[in-house]
Amino acid sequence: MLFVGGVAGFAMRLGSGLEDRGPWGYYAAVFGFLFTVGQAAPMVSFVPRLARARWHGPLTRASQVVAVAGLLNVLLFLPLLWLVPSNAERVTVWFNWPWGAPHFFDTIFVLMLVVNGFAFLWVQAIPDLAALRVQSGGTHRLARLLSGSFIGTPKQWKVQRIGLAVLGGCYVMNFIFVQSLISLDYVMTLVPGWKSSMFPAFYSINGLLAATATTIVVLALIRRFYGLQRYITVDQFWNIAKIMLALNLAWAYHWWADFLTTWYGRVPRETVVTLGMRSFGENTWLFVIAFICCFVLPLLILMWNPWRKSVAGPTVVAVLSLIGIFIQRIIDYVPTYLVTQDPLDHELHEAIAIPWPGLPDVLIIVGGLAGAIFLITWAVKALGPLSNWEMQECMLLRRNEKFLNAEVPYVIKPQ
Amino acid sequence: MKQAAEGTEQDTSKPVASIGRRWGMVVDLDRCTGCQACVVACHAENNIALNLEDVVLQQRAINWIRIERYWEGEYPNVKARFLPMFCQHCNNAPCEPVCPVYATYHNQEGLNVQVYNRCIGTRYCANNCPYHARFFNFWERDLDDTHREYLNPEVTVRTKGIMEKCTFCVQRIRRSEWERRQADEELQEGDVQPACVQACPTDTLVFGNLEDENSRVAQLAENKRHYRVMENLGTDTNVIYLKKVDPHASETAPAHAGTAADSGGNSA
Amino acid sequence: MHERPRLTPIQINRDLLRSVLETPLVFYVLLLLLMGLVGLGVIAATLMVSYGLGVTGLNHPVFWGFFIINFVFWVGISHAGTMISAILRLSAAEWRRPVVRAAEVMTVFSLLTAALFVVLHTGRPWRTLYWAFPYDFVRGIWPDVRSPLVWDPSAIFTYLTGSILFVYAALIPDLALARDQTTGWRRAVYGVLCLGWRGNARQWKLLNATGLLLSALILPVFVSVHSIVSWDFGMSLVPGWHVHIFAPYFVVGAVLSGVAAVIALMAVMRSLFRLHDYIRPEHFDMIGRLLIVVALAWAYFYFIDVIFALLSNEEAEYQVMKLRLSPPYLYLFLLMITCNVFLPVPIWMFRKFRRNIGIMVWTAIVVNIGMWLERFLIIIPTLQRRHPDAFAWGDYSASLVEITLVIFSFANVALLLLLFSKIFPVIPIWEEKEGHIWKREFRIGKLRLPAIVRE
Amino acid sequence: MTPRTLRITIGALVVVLGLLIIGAVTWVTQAADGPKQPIEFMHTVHVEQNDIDCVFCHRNVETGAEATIPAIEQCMMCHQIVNNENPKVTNPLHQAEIAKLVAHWENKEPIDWVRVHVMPDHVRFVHAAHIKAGFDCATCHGDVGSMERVKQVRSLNMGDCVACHRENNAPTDCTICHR
Repeated sequence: MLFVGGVAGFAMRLGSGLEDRGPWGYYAAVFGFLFTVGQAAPMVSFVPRLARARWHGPLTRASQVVAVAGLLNVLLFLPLLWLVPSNAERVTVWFNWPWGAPHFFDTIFVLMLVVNGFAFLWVQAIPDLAALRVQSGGTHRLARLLSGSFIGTPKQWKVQRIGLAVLGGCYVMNFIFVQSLISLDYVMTLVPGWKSSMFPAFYSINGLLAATATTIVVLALIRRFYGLQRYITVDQFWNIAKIMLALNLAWAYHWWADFLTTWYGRVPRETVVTLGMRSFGENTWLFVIAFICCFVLPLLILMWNPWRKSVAGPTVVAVLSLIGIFIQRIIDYVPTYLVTQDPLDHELHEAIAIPWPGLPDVLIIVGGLAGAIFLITWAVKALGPLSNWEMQECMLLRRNEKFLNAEVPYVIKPQ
Repeated sequence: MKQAAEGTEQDTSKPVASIGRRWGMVVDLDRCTGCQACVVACHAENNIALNLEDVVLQQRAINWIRIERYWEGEYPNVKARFLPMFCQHCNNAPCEPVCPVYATYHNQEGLNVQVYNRCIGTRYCANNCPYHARFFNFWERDLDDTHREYLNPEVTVRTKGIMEKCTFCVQRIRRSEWERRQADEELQEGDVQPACVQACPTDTLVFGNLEDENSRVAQLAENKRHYRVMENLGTDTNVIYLKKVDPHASETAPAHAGTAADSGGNSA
Repeated sequence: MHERPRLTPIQINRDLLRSVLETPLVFYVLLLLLMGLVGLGVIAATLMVSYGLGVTGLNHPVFWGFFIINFVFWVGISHAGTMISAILRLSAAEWRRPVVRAAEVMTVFSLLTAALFVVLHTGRPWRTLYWAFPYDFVRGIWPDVRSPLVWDPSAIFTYLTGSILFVYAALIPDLALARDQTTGWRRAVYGVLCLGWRGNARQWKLLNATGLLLSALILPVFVSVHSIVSWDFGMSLVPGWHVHIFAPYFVVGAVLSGVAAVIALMAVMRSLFRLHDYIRPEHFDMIGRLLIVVALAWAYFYFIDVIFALLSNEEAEYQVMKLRLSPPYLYLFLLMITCNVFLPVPIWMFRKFRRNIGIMVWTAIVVNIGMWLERFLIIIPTLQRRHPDAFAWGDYSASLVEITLVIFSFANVALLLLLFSKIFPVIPIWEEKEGHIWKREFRIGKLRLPAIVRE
Repeated sequence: MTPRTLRITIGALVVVLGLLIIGAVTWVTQAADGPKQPIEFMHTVHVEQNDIDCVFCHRNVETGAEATIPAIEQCMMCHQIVNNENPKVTNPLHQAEIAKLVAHWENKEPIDWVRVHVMPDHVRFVHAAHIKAGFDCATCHGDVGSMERVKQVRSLNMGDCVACHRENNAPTDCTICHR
């Protein structure tokens, strides 16, 4: 329902025309947010796997399933492309390629990322789907279709593992590439002078933070609504909370590095944008909320091991971080779209305040988010909330043994 | 120098650095002929080391004031443009906050001061000066007795390993100050003349108190031709240039020496 | 770790204390060689201090040269220690065990060398005291905390203190062991140094807590040190230096060069002290994997830096980057990017190469050459840019004095490491034993798989 | 602590203390008297006994930066009369020293006075400004009149200057002294 409302809002926005970029800011912010959130989460399943951390079993599905929201992203992204002003007479990443840049290429890359995400999810789910196929006696059509002829021979397992590794690696690089590319496109074509080389990196950090946060939230929800307390234990939350804290700190670090360079440099061109628009000045309150949500509160909460080692602590931090990132997106996109001056003038001379969202904007925000949640819920239902085979593998590789007087867990590390 | 500044602020009985004094210079490019008299005068006044051939070849020459020369137009219609360049005594100086030991700071009279005995020679200020107005003493000066006789006793002879730059002839400012004070008078307009200003035959350089509305320099600074070099960096200089009046400007090139103001990157 | 051979504790003691208790001929040869090089460096420094910085190749636009490059380089190398010991300890990576101490000690020595270069590069090194140490109560003039050059010593000294504590805390049980294995005055010295270690449960608990606490506390310092070094450049207004991305970029670069240096160090230790049972190909394998990620991250930041300079629509920054990308710097640039990414990363991708120690050492050296060049390219062409308001612009070529001092820095660190290995065991003996105890094998189906304790 | 380490520690302490004592002694003996001048000029005679004002000889002190050492001509203004043959000069020491002065005058040789108050090159001290502010010469130079041989009584290092400037609300901008 809300999603439909969102569509309506989009229609209203469309009605007001594509010529005027200004009002589209909130729409772009929603896209940016969903993009960071939805597209980044699958990375969470890849990184612990790479580091051979054996606690990630229950986590993978929760994080990868978010990738389906990418579908929505593509839909959201397409109209945005026409809003990007022409980069004629300006040097950009595209070196003035004659056709389609940046619109065409950005679409391609975003699509590629989405396809990659779906493939990642699919390859990961194959063993489970096969199990589903077997259990339902071959009647489950979707499972039959997607699992192919997987029966669990060593060779099939090997192929599946290699597939996961390759797709995961591709996904991480792909994500950072696309994320940086889009931010580059934005900073260079939309706002003259919105220039900080920290931008792409900051976007990527935002993405990683959002990814972890989303995963935690999805995990907590699954745990709550599917009654999986026995499978999703505090162990997962504890471990991922450490990563979360590290990313919160990295977020603050990147912001600080950017801020300090600008503030110390005292070049009017930069201070107007970074200090006047993004951190202080007109939009201070927004920034302060984002800062508190993404750094101050998470640090204060996750500093303490008892809170870190709980379900509630990391979940609260995750929700806070998501809110912070959303606000960050608004700060990043809304004023960008309101720039009216000549794009060939490379400097921005005064800060732009962020206006309150109108009705269409609210509808778009709510609809966009609702659409994403809807897609994710659907995918969870279709694929199952947990990755069965990984759960089993993790259990197999973990064993308690007596060591002197204590019983300690051992982790087995296969070659 | 924080304490130092505060000390002067508390000073109510007889302030030498009266509030409301900001030294500045106006350079009228329309008058500059590029004769380099200011350069010579500066060298003589401020005990600047001789830039002998080997030093110049090492690219270590020291010129507190230099005449930048730009060529304009194609042969045979070539025009030379001149721009005297020296320490701009920025109010928002990039060189000041980067010095770790407060060897360079801004004093209450708007001067960007270099304290030789405090300087340890990290050369950070020189890197950070967009005007390249700061110079480093790579060698110890080799002064024989005859040479010592030429030195201005009012000015420190810089040792190796420290930075130096234009001081707006602060020794002259101080001398005028205490000479006036001997007679219980305030400093007057025209009392202080840096060596370059004194030597300039065409009256290109005008020195004075920018805060005093009636001073010549303050009035010239309001001239509609005025601009500051690299204004976009936000350095807020105390040196103001007046653009050259060129009746043929529109016929040849749109820009002249003054373009240096527009961007940090225009090569001439 | 899978390939760890079964060794008795006595054998471990004997192997790992060998470098301390025996003095082979090669030790003296190395000692003499390195001392000779260090002596040359001292002569060069004396020359420089007595004649002034004129003896270097520095000149009017290029005020910073080899010394600052070397400073950044050594601070970068120093990041290996914390990366290896603190981060891997916190993430409980098993393969860290044999390299922890060597990396940490390298951190200390390279930081000392880096700090030395900061002092050397000043015009009046004998007056630099009031740079880092505020003592001037009489005149009321203090260091200017606004200057990044004041943040530098604070960060470096904090990091140095932390690293020394780190090394020392982890040394205590080994010193006690050395006390028990030696006689005479050496026994007395080790006895004093080991602070009365008896190895009871409480002492072990305290040691573990210290290790964890220090690891956690040193991490922010670790990040801040190279960030602050980067801010030496980032805070300036110089186009090409005033780059927002510099802080994380420098940190990643530091980790890359540091960890690569650890590879070389490991190989040297392995062959010099015959530690084949302790430093095994699998360690190189793991470091190689880590380096792939780090090198790619570095490449990412570098790409952003270049792209932004080229496309930022800003004339000055464009010029700097153009200068960097045109001959002669183009060749250095290509060499650098090859050394840092294009050559090593594909090599590290293959397990076979990762386990080949010779190849790993060469890639490590190549990476460090690349990282040195990276600093060169950041500093020199940027300063050399033709400035619109200055006649002075031109090139920079290092003088013999500078080159000598660069060689000196390498010899200095090597010499200090050699002396350290003579006095203290280079591989933490207790950590090695701990790894032995924690290891166990399990049978799953037909396979026997190694396992490790996780708390 | 083993006896061996104890011995080493005591030895080290003795060496350090000895160095400190030697340093202190040299410092004190140095400070005791000023440098020996080519002519034993006695401020005691000129200032205390004959009550000559400082400015009478150091003529520039009220108008210039330097107080200036008087030229021989100025000495000879008086000492042409009060020369070594003057019957009123009875002290043989005084006679000998005045004879040196006269010899310099006749040979047209300047006297190589040894400078007592040496400021480094990077410091500019302006006497006139301080006199104008009402300070006595003795504030910095001490009671020269009672000195057989002039010596420096105040440290006159930067801390000393700055402290005095602060006390008297004088400017403490660096450029006041350093140019």
